[in-house]
Amino acid sequence: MTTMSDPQQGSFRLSMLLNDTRYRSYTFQFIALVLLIALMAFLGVNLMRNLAEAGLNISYDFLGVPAGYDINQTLIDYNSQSSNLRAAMVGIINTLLVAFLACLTATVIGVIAGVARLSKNWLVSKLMSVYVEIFRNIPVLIWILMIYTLMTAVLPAPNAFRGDNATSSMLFDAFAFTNRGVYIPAPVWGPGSMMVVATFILSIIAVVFYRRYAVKLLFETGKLLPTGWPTLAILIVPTLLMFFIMGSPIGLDLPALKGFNFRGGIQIGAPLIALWLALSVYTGAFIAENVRAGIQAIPKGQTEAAASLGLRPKRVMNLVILPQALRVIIPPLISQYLNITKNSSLAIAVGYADITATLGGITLNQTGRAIECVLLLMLFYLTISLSISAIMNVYNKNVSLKER
Amino acid sequence: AATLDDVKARGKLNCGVTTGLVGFAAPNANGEWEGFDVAVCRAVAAAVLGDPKAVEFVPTTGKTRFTALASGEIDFLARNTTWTFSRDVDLKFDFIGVNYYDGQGFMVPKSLGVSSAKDLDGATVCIQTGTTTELNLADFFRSNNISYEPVPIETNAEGQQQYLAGACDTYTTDASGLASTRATFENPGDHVILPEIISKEPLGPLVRHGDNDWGDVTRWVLYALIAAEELGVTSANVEEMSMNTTNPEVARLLGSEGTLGEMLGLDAGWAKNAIASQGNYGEIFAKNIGEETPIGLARGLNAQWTDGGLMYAPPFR
Amino acid sequence: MSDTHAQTVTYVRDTMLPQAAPPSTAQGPVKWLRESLFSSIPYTILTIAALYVIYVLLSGFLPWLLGGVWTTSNIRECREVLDGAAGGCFSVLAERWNQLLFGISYPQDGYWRPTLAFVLLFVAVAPVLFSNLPRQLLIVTALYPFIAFWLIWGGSLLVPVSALLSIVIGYVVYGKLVKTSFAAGLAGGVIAAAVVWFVLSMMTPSLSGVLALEEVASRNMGGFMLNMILGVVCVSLSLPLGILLALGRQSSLPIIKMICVVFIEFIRGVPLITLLFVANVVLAYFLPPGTSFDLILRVIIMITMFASAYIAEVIRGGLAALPRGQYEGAESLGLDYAQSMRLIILPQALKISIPGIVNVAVGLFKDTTLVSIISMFDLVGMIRGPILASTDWNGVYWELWGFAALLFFIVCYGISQYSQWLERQLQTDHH
Amino acid sequence: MAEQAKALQVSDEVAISIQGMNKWYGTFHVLRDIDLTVYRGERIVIAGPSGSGKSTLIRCINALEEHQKGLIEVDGTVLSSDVKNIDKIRSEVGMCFQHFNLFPHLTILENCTLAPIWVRKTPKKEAEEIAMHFLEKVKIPDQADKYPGQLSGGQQQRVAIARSLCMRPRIMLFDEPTSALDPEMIKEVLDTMVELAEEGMTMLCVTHEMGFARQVANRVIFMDEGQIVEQNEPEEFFNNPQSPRTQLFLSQILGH
Amino acid sequence: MAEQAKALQVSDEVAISIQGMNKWYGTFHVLRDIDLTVYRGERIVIAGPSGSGKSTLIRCINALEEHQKGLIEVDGTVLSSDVKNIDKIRSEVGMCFQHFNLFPHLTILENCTLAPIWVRKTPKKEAEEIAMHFLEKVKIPDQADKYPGQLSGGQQQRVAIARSLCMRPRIMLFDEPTSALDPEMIKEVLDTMVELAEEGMTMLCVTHEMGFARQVANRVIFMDEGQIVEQNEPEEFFNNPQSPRTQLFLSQILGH
Ligand SMILES: Nc1ncnc2c1ncn2[C@@H]1O[C@H](COP(=O)(O)OP(=O)(O)OP(=O)(O)O)[C@@H](O)[C@H]1O
Ligand SMILES: Nc1ncnc2c1ncn2[C@@H]1O[C@H](COP(=O)(O)OP(=O)(O)OP(=O)(O)O)[C@@H](O)[C@H]1O
Ligand SMILES: NC(=O)CC[C@H](N)C(=O)O
Ligand SMILES: [Mg+2]
Ligand SMILES: [Mg+2]
Repeated sequence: MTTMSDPQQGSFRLSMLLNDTRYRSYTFQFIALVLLIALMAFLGVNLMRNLAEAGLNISYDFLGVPAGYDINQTLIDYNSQSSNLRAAMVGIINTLLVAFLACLTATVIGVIAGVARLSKNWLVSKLMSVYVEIFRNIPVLIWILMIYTLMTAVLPAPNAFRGDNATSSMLFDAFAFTNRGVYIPAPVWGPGSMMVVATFILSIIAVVFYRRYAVKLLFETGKLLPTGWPTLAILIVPTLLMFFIMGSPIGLDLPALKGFNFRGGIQIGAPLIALWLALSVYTGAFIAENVRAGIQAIPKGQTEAAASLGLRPKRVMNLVILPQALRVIIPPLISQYLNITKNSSLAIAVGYADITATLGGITLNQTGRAIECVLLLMLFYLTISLSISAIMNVYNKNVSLKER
Repeated sequence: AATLDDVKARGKLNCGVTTGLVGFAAPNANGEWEGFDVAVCRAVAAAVLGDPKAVEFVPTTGKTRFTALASGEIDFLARNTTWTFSRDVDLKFDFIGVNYYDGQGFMVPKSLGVSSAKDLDGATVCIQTGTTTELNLADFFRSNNISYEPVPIETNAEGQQQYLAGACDTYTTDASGLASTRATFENPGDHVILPEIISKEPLGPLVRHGDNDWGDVTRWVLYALIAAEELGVTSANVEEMSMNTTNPEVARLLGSEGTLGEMLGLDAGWAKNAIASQGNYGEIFAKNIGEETPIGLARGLNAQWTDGGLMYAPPFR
Repeated sequence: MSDTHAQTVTYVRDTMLPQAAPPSTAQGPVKWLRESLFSSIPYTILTIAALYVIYVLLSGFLPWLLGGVWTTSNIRECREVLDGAAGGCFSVLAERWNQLLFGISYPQDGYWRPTLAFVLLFVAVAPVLFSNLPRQLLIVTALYPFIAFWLIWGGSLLVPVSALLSIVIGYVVYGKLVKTSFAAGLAGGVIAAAVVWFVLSMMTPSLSGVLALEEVASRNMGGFMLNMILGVVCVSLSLPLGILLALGRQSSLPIIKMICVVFIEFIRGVPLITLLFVANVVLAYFLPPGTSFDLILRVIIMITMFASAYIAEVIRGGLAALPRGQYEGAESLGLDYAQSMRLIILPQALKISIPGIVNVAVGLFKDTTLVSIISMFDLVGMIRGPILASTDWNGVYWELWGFAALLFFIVCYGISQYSQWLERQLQTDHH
Repeated sequence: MAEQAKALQVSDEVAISIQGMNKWYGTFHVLRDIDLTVYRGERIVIAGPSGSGKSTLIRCINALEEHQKGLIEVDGTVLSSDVKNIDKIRSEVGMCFQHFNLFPHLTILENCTLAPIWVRKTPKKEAEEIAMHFLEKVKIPDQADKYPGQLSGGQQQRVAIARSLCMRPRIMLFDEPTSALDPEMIKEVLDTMVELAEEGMTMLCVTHEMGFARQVANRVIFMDEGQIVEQNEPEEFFNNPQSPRTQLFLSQILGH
Repeated sequence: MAEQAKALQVSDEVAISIQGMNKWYGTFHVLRDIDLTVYRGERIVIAGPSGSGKSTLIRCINALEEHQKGLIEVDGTVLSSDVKNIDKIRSEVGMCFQHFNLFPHLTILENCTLAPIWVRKTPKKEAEEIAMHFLEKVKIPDQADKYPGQLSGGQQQRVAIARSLCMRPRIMLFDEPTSALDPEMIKEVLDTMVELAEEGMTMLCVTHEMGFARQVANRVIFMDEGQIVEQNEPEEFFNNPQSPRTQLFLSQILGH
């Protein structure tokens, strides 16, 4: 393609850099680029000089060196002789763990609260508004600290369970709520337990197929099978049968007070619970708002049209309102998930060993590798948030309503 | 990078202390900082600026203290910090001396019935992160082949809270820290400090590596305080001693003879000011953490070498 | 009664019926109760459950609140007074009131200064928030930063006055030159302001005693005041930055666009905490050796960057909502880029964006509590640190946390109510 | 065509019977003592000024609104708060809204088969055949796989009509089905409705299209202030209105 | 009146000269070898089917779009990529859009004074006088302090015309100025344009209002597929179109 032919072509004057639309965009960009490079150079040179002056250097060798500290809640093998890299891995997994748990519960809380806020029951809807307003208008850090205080200052210490005149007792002899965390029974996998698990997984698959089949049957013959109780039955009966056939291979490891602490079972530490609960209720309040807005964004006419076709309220919800509302709800929901992940970095306030607390906290401190640690930390969060927004873009492309 | 000049120009010394450890550094009800570490800061300010009140106290946690010093936010860190190889060499700091020889201990409630740290198998331990004690703890339990659960905390205040609430069975830090923490309890008698001392913790003030002039100033202020005790100079008699002393070392120290102050880039009365405002090492110890105080620490290793302790100031000559 | 039939359909009403009162089941409290609380069995169960929840919450909360003790000087006395009865030790609030609001090291006889600045804040933001107030009040808004700076940080009044003077002169010069070219105006204005500032700052030290308040260093700011300062300063600073970023991101120049996109996405991708770590531990490495900002300044820089990225996204939404015709209309009249942005596009885009900006501001204000994690003594830091650590008040959690929560709730709820009001306002007044 | 529609037989069988029906919104008395009997095959146009309660009346008939007093009987079923009855009535009565209210997330075909499948339990295949049948009737079978957002207003309204018809209702209610449309599209929709009328569907239609009323209605009902003020055959109604209100209303509408 | 407008003298001076102009959108060739000379005082109507490039042509003249080949000369200034030239041309050429594009946050008066003040550097007072003058001309001086949102479409379009006139352009471009308006309002706007024409303003107007073309234009240009297919005097053009495309187009438009 030719450029705009104009008579002055060839006779290039300096003023054209500013006045000619062809060049001036390059001029501005060039200036911006130069400024950017200058800034980078300035920061870089300073960094070099400062490091040289302090006799430091940038090196990631510390990642391979034993970390030297212990972490209380780890999902992978870790001890004080493991490397700093391993400690960072523990942190990453813990971040993902708490973020995952919080996303799950926040969604549940948010959906319930959001729907309840639209309830015709005045009391319930007012109660939910109060919940939403209170929780989203108070900083999440205060919530985390409050719930943590609630855990540590109000729940009994393990030794309150001790002795003949114990002031606290376990729930069903299986659950213990202490100020160090909550202890729940852990499953013990005996021989043959794999069969039971496999049966259970198969039942889940069967349920999915059953439900699909029900819809298919409806489509083909117009017969509507019940889905409620068969689902339950398929889930429970075969697994239970298999459990007894195999001779009860799965036992429970109940927590019991031994020495200073409860032993056995699964321990969910107080910091994890505080963080998890606080993030859930805080973000739940935001999600409730998103859910409410999403449902309200669907015009009343949709409900009326569906109702006047004879669809029952439950079907109206499932077939007409929800599919539309979800398109509105899911994008903000995903950015709430992102917020949860980012806010989980407040773990550091309660001593939960997430990535900020291990890599950005203890490792940074014990090794003094501030720049390296902060850089790695940012890289981690950036990776997560970029992947989530990539997913979101794909979703948005796929669900956008077809328009003329 | 001449910290001394900066401090003089600014007219204030920026001194890093803990966020609150009674007896070592804590604000009183009026918001004024007091304590053993605080006194060292004030002595440096008195020596350099002639005014013990010309100090900005910057509260730091175990984690933030080193970055505060490295970034220049503070000129001087007096925060019961242990002198270790890696801090000196790898983190590029200079410890100017030791003002308290300490070791790491454990505190447990009496009711727990524990009498030795080796009985702590399976215990939950409150531990300040970013400290040497965190690393020692891991080593101690590993070498004794027993297990524990760490509860990481940021500040002594939090540790105290958790410990009292029973969220941890035992609290471990420098023995001096334990004593001072216990002193603030409602019933200090219900808690015991276990006999094992699991590490050496020589606590001392530190400055950035590389500024030797500033390092010298602060180092010799600290030694002046120690030497003063050895030489019998106290806040009460310092004025008089500087006038008429027969001991030439005292005269050099207090600036009535020689040019030690000038060599440091300070005025002649530098040490006199420091001692006059804060007292000598012994006075400072007694006033803040000594046996007369609720904290009640004995001099022990921190006695003068003449009394069988480790406090030993090089000669002022 | 009509006797309509297919064959004889004609019907004419000769007397109109008057309005009648509805049956009692269709009106009044009975209907309300029936419809909103007990319309069906599950609803009734829900209602009862909700009532129970309310009862449980109130029965725990009210005695604590009403039976509280306000006048003891430490927790032991308080417990003695309470003697096992339910009640809170609110005396901690009374006793530490000033520390909670102003931190530990703000001069005690100067508390009126931030208080006054706080009160003036309302006067200053009112004309921005409510467009029906007299426009003259905007002068107060323009002067506010200088007054507030002087009140809070102290020092001679001449410092803010000369800053104000140089900005005014710079603006006058800009106004003169901008008609010829925006770039010339901007450059001229900045240079003039700098010259005036330089000249005046040569003179002010000699007059430092004039109208001076006691100087207070930034690091002595604390308590809720610190949260307010950080919130207000960072939001106001991040607005212009956010506008620039948004314009940059909308720009057709690929390099400028890319720079803005990378900046915005980077900032939005990392938690504020890591940025605060940067402020706290690594920023100093990137500054020329020897410069030492104090921590507050570094924190303000990072929070401002953080907020501006979010505000940029809000404003970008506002820009995108404007029809293309507005740009073309401006262009066809011969306005250049700077003029059309300033006169046509931004006034409209910003107006649409206000609710979003307010939401960012609320979020940011809540996030100022994060500075307590890098051991600054804001309200949360005060509580976690000095107050809970003190022997006097060790163990009074709920009163303190409740107080902090209440303060934040009042401010944030107030602002979000405002933003909802504004949204309704904007919805109704598209002419 | 008009003549043909008019000539259709109206049976004696009662399709809808409303007796002494009253409705309040809060304390506002919207519908006052409505008595109305609609016979099978009748085509009734309801007219009246804005706010006179036309929509409310129609919506009460298929229980989108609750009435507080009086009796509504549709096809022999009395409308009570019993869910079964409501379901029965709704499957007898189709409704067409001013704003179409198509489901934007479903294709045209899915819009039309949704209710037959889930309510009538018609096998999908069959439902689709029926749907295509009615889509052909409203002349847009080729749009079956598009989404509502991709159609013009007139096409959307015709889909809405087809959607109702797929439930094979015996009575159709229309609430101003053309008032949201551009003039060209109005014709498309009215044509469809005329065809329906010709097939003998019982219809209640709120509309201001007087041409339509003249052409197909066998009764015009005029409402004001929540009451039926006048009803008559279209010719009579337009040429010889009795009540002064009707006269005023007609003068405004026709003069326009 | 029409006769009067037509009778106006067309000078020999060239106002706009376009030679061999081509434009592409990406690879799509929108304008192909356009040659057009407009004399001062001429009133040209551009017609053609949708997508034929009429808007694009007009927008190229005041550089809202860039052309890639050929020469455009307005009032002796060659349109190049030089910002100075573009500014000069834009201040000579006024433009009126289909959707008015008034600035909703400014009053009518401010809309009109904005460009004179900021571009022409006219003192505010003077600018306001000029503005009022032109607002009187378009017959809405009393609306000066209202906001655009408070005016009807026809009034808005007249304000848009006044706004352009305030820059005292020597040439006015109109891009379908009446097609977003209700029929009653079209007349208001056309009247204003006729008046302008009577005063001898050089005008290029994209419109399908053939009445307007007949009344005021002294040349009608027909475009199709980015090319000028036919141009002629209005009488000839309408009564005796030459090209088959024009014939087809006219038959559609006039038959409508
Ligand atoms: N949900 C509601 N709550 C309170 N009042 C209502 C409600 N819906 C309608 N109304 C009132 O009831 C009256 C009758 O409304 P309706 O919609 O039936 O009138 P209409 O005759 O259909 O008018 P239009 O021709 O404007 O559609 C109106 O005055 C209206 O304001
Ligand atoms: N920004 C653009 N990018 C790509 N193609 C475009 C763009 N703008 C217009 N077009 C295409 O250029 C062609 C000419 O457009 P133009 O708007 O000039 O037509 P027009 O004659 O004004 O039609 P109408 O009467 O519909 O306004 C059309 O096919 C259009 O699709
Ligand atoms: N407890 C402390 O704050 C200090 C611990 C230890 N002395 C250290 O320097 O790491
Ligand atoms: Mg209606
Ligand atoms: Mg066009």
